[in-house]
Amino acid sequence: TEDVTDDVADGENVDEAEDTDDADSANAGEFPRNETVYTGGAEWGTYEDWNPNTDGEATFVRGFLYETLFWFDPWEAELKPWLAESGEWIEEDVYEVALRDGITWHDGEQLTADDVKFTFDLRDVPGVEFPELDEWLDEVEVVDDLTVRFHFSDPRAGQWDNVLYDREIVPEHTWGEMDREEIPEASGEDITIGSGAYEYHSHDENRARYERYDDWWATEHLGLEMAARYVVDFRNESNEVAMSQILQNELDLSNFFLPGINQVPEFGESVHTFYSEEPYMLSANTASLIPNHDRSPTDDADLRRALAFSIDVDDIVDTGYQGIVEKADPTGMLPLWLDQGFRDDEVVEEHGFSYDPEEAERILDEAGYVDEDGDGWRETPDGEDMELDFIVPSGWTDWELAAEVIEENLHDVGVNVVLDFVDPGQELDPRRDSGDYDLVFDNQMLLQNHLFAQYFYLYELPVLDEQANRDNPHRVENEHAWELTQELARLGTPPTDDPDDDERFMEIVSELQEITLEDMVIIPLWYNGLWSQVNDSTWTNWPSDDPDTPNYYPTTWANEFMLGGLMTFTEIEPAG
Amino acid sequence: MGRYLGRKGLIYALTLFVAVTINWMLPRFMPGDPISDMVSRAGLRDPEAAARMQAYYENLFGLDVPIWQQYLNYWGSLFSWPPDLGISMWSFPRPVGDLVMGALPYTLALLIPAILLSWYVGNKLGALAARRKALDNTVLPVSYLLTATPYMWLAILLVWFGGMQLGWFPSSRAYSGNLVPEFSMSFIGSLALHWVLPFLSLFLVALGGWAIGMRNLVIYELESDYSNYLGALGAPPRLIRKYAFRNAMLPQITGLALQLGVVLTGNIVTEVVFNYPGLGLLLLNAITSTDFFLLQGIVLFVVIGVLICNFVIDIVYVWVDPRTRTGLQGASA
Amino acid sequence: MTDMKSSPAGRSGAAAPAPDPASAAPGQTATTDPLGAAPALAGRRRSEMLYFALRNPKVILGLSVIVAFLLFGLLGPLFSEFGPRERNAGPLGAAPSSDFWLGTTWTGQDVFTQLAHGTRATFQVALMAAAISAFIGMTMGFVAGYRGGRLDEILMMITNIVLVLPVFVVVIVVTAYLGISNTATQALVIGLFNWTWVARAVRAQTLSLRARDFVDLARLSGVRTLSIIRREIAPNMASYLVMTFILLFAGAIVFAATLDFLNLGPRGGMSLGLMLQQANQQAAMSLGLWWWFVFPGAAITAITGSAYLTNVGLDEVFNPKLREM
Amino acid sequence: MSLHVDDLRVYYRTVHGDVQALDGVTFTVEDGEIMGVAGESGCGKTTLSKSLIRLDGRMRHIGGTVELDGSVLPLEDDRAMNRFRFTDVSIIPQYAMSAMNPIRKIGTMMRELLESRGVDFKQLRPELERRLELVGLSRDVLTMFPIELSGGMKQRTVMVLSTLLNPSLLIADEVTSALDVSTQRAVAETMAEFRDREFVTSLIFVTHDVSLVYQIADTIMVMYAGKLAEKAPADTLVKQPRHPYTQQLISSLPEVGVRYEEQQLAGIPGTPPGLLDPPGGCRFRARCPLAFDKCVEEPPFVEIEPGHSVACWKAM
Amino acid sequence: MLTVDRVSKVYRTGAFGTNQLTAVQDVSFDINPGEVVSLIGESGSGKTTIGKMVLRLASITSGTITLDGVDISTYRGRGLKNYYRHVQGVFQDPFSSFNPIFKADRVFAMLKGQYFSSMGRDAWQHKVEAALDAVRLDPAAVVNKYPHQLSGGQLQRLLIARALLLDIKVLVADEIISMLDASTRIDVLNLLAELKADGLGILFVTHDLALGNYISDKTVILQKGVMVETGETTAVFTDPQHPYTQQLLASVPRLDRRWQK
Ligand SMILES: Nc1ncnc2c1ncn2[C@@H]1O[C@H](COP(=O)(O)OP(=O)(O)OP(=O)(O)O)[C@@H](O)[C@H]1O
Ligand SMILES: Nc1ncnc2c1ncn2[C@@H]1O[C@H](COP(=O)(O)OP(=O)(O)OP(=O)(O)O)[C@@H](O)[C@H]1O
Ligand SMILES: [Mg+2]
Ligand SMILES: [Mg+2]
Repeated sequence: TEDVTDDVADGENVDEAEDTDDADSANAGEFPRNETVYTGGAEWGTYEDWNPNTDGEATFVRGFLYETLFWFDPWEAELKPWLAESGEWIEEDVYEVALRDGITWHDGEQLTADDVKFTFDLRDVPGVEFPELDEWLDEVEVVDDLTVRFHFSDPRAGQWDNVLYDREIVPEHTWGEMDREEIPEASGEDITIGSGAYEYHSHDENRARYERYDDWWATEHLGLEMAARYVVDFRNESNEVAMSQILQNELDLSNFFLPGINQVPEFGESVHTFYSEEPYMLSANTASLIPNHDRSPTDDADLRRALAFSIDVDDIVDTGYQGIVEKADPTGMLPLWLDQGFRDDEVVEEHGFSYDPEEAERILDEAGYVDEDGDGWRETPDGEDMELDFIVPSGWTDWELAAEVIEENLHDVGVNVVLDFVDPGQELDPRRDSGDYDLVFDNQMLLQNHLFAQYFYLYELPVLDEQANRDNPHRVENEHAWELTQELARLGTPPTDDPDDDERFMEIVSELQEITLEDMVIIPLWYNGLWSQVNDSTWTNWPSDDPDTPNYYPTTWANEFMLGGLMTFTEIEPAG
Repeated sequence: MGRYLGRKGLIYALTLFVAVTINWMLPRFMPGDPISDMVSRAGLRDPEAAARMQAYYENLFGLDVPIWQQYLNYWGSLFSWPPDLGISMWSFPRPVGDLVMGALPYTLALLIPAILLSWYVGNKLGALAARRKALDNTVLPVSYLLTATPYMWLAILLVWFGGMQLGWFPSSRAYSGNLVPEFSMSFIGSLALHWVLPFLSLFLVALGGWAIGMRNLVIYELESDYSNYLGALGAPPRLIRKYAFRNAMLPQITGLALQLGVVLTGNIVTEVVFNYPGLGLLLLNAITSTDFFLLQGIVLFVVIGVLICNFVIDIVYVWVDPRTRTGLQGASA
Repeated sequence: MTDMKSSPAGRSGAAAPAPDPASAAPGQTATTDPLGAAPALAGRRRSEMLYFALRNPKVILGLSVIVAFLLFGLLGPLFSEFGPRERNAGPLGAAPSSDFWLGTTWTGQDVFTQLAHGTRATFQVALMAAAISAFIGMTMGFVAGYRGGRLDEILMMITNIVLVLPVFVVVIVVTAYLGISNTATQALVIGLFNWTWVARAVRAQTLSLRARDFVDLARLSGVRTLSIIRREIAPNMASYLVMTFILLFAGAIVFAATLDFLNLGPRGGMSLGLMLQQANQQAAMSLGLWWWFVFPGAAITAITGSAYLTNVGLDEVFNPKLREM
Repeated sequence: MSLHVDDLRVYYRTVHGDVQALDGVTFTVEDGEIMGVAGESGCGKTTLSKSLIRLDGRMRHIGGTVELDGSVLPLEDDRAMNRFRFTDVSIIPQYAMSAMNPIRKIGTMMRELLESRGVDFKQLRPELERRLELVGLSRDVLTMFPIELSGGMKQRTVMVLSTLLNPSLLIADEVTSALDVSTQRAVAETMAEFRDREFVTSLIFVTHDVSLVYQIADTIMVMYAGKLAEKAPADTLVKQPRHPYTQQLISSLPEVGVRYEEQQLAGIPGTPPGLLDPPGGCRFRARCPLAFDKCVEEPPFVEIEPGHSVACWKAM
Repeated sequence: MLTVDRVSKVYRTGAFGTNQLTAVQDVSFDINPGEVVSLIGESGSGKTTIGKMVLRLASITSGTITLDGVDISTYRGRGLKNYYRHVQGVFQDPFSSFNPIFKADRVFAMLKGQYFSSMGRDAWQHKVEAALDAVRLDPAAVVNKYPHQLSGGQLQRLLIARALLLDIKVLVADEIISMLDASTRIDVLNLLAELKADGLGILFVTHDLALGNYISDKTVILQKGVMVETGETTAVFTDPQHPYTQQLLASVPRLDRRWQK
């Protein structure tokens, strides 16, 4: 307890100091509109966690304040060097990173291999990000000031790439002073000395403000410059506020979910999305209907298959989302992987599904789900009444709408489903984690660097009482698939230097697709968008599908920021 | 008078006791376990780590001692200085007291002027209406309309009309996004501009109620025995109205205490509509993020605030109404 | 002494029913002494009351609006081919037109249909909640006023405690913890916290009715306490109880709408407050879909306003002093 | 001078029509006279006293005049009447308990009232204190709130205030009804004393208690159903009443000393007529043992001997 | 015979009964069949309180009241109901004694429901008519009327008739004529006197000495809850001993002489 309160106390002091000193630097507390980019949509809590070593840090802690060794470009599906100049597997189980020369921390100290080692050595401290890294990373070796070698007990190349663009490097000279065990508990903004393009300026409940760090290494090394002197990020208060802000040019970049944005008069004038027509947004994750494999009757693949055929996803996309999302591929793969050609068309041809209620009824009839007692609802093959409990987070209007469409669809084929609108945090999460449901929505198949993540999500074992890390909420137990998944994680995304590996990769991916579709593990429905709207009245050159503009993923979401969000800020230009 | 205040004091003390106790009980005895929720949200894979975290939080929030001791500690922490309201989960690890104190000025800035001005203007209007038929025919219907208007609707209309259509006033937050709180003209100007619409929505609805109440009370007082007597002795209407007004004020003062809760309600929804960073919005954030400690802190604060206001009003009442000072029956024959 | 707060001048009815938590409760502050009204009421035949009621423009206007909305809530849904949440019932965000009388929401839901269902739900909740508050408040008031003594002290202490509590905040919190799942629960929660002023007002009335000789006479006839309250005292307060119920109803409407607006209401259904909530949340103002939030708000205002108006009118009917003649 | 009331008619407006509460009364009160007004409940006593000083919202002046000290009172014009109120005609209300503003000190209230009437309160103050003393009150009452006084003290304070400007006519409507016999006596005697000291020129003392009014009144006027029945010097009215109603009324009063075993009294059968639509002719006729054909015509109120007027065909 | 023996009544008022008010102190008298006892005193002297104690409408703080030797405070439920068969009351305000929204003869129906539920319709009708006859009321004039349609005198007589339906031995008459007009009050008084002749004991409560004098056999003078004088009515009125009684008598307005200065 003491430690935390200490930190809090420190935070307070800084808070007060900030009001007097720092504010002056911002031109007497005001941020000139033409020098400031306003963003919003990433912060769901409050700006309290400034610790890059833990999950859930404030927006821009990753990327602006602290930086990673690489970033990931989803268009090309490959890592691009950032703090690192290069990185490669020099042995089967050794990965070597070469740092760029001359990178300094905001306080002027050099960023060296020691800092990298320090950062990764924190992996065994409870509460630090990547809790399982310790299980397969053996040792971090400093070769020289700019060279680090990572020795693996289990070289999971795919998973490692994920760490490389996700883990912020922190300075040893500040964090090293702290007791290691206390590091996860640090949170105040006194720990914001990083290497990035922006420095912490100030924050309050509703917004965080950053000011450009003018000696940023990337200017020299990569010729990148941040046009905006200030970045101010708003907390998620309500869609309504965000909507009016983006329309009134009080926000430059909004990463809120704003259905209807494509219908406002300003759309196409000052307000834009990545695509100027459907689906308007890039895809961020796959929203799926999750059947519970651990409960009857959803443990029956035939039933799951029938459900898949009975859902009219187009209706959800058109009415629930007004066309701002795209229907998902039956494999659940994000467009990025489809573009990479990882979809096995033959498998999908044979085992895929589409909206076809008649087919659904046929499957149900065949599997013995028939309405014997004539109450209009089908019973299970055992003749028991069937009522599927579909938990839906209340207040998430798009999902509520989608659930209602599914309810209608299932009713149409005689399957009785009951919508159970529950509080998202209080009831839904615990029930999903503990498997207390028949059907639930989930969208944790995220935009990441490697397909292994998708299959981790689908097959991770063992199934615990509480599936708290959000993988495998459907509780499928398929040892074979899990082994394939783990093998997949050891392979880099093709093309790599090793054609055998690439071939194996394709084999595994095909097989996993087949298992997944055959067993109908989950029912992928649509891709949730990488919600993003810009107002180009003050800043232009935002990413879009127009060839004249950059095409980075324009988001400020912490987990996706190193997928192009950061690069977006290097490209924008003042309007006029 | 001593007895009167003594009795009031007893009621307040009991109310405080009940409120604090209920407040303490809610997160402990209601369905759902806030700590487990928090742990499960952290998404720990390792059950042991989860257990450690659970223990850590239980210790942090003082839930690892026997229940009676938690209760005593709760009282103890309230009476320590500064009062320790625990730590927020929504804005972990900020102390609840900090958050409440941060939001309080905004709420007060809305509530105090809204309550006092609506009371004052409403009473004046009501008294005027009681006097002139023409005014009565306009003030009364408008007042009924206003008082029947739900706060949130008026707020929405104001946002739409004043904020969006006319664009005269900003329609969300307490100050413009390009400012940092500080003592400067631009900041204060921005505060003032953002304050107008939420203030208006509170002010207008409350205004109607006061005006109607005052009008009716004045009419009632004008028919009272002392008014009749004055009239029979040829006192000018001005004097009679003055007396009636003064007497009618008394129930309106008591009404002020009773209306506190109502205006508070209005304040919550108004803050929600305008995204005004006061206690109401904080309360809703606490609820949506199931931050029980924050919720407790706010409720406690509000309850104590209301109690204090009630007490102040009681004292004012004693001061304006001689009857409370001299005991109830005529003292000496 | 217990009543100091509400009746500083000793006119218990005058200031008692003020603290109607969800509204500014107009007109009640000066509801002239209802006890003055009681004998007056008694002195006339009921038909005469009806005569005045049917001739009082306020009562007529107020009641017609309420009844109109009630009918709208009851019958409106039958005239609509859509469900209240049915998307794509019409074009998206269409302004009122001959096809969609009140326009459509952002997702093409028919505002008319929503309004009809919402009105129905709103009436349901408000009537139930008002009934519950009335029951609790009146029971407390009758018992405290009739029994007197220590029981009275205790009941009034409880009442005063609840009275000082910021009820709405308490209800919000309770609602948040319980997670209101249906209209009945919502009505119950509202009802459970919204009775204090009723208890006080009814108690004050009972106290004075109890002092009437006919109560003693009933006792001398061997009639039991409960029957005395039910058959002797309550009927004499009928007019007052009716007015109380109307005010409770109006208060509950706003109360429920406010809860719904904060998304603390029942899930899945449709209510006027929920319409406002959705309009607000889905940025109807920014999108210029005024019909989405103007109609439900106007409906709430019209119903509560009419309830107040009816109340004032009834006051005039029951209370000859106020009648303009 | 004196008070002349001539054919005064004052009705109440109701939805059912006019209540003819005061239907043509004519009488005179001489300077220095205490006139008692008696009659059954609802006969119009209060209506009469109100008419002379301030009509309430529902009262309508239908006809007739009231002349006080030579000037005709503008009964209908509330503003114009103000000139006469307090200075010329004043009233002691029945509700003395609540006649004073509860939240003003009594002295302050008096000052504000008097100053609003253009009277110099400072100058009047010694006289005020003298009169308070006269009714047995200390000057401290001026610094008290009404609630601090007992009922009797309030009653006396109001008496002093109402008569402070020495009105020529004072109206006292049922001022003693709620009081105990001993207080009743004190109040009644104080009124007589006020007349004797010429604080008031003449006094109309309204009550339903004939025995009480007999104690202090010079003349007594009996009303029945909105009309005058009989007016006579007190002794005459009590000892030799001419109107059958008065006779029966007097003989139905139990007196100390009268016992059932010795002398059984009898009441007047029947009830007075409603005033909404009263019968023509003599209004007492339905209850009158002496009624005859002529009574369907309205009997005039005529003086049968000096100072003694009666409205009865039989008495003429 | 009803005996009131050193009865006192203390009211508790204020918050949690912190204030005490002694309304009646050590009052004793008895009422024999065919006897009228008047209880005379000024406002607040405790007259009504005594009446209420006799009627068990107020509890007795100390002392006892017995009816035919049985302590009435022991009666509960059925016993109390039975007590009311023998002891009944009529109160001051005829208009407040009737529930204004019901017809006046409901007071009879109430008794039928409680005491004569098994009695046939006709027999009951008969009984009511007999009682009305005893108070000299024309059934046609009073049955099926609302209280406001009847005069005060009629109402009070209805109430007496109601009491007569039961087999009463003692009637408590609390200021039953003070609200009536002079012209009708004497008839009610006469009625009481007739009932007394039939053997009824009456506790006649009044503040009006003339009325007490008119019908009572014994008189109790109360001052602030204390009995200051009691005795045969003729004796008390012709030769009052206590100064308070003397003062009261001197203040009564009379038609045969004016107040002496
Ligand atoms: N405001 C009113 N509206 C209608 N009728 C009224 C009103 N006030 C009095 N009356 C009627 O006028 C008649 C005379 O009333 P008034 O008060 O003058 O009688 P009163 O002699 O003073 O009776 P009491 O002795 O009961 O005071 C009565 O029949 C009464 O019903
Ligand atoms: N319920 C009660 N609670 C407290 N005090 C009471 C109560 N009833 C009467 N008293 C007090 O007891 C005293 C005697 O009252 P009671 O009614 O017996 O007097 P009373 O002689 O009947 O007077 P009145 O002539 O006015 O009817 C009074 O001081 C009164 O205030
Ligand atoms: Mg009168
Ligand atoms: Mg009494």
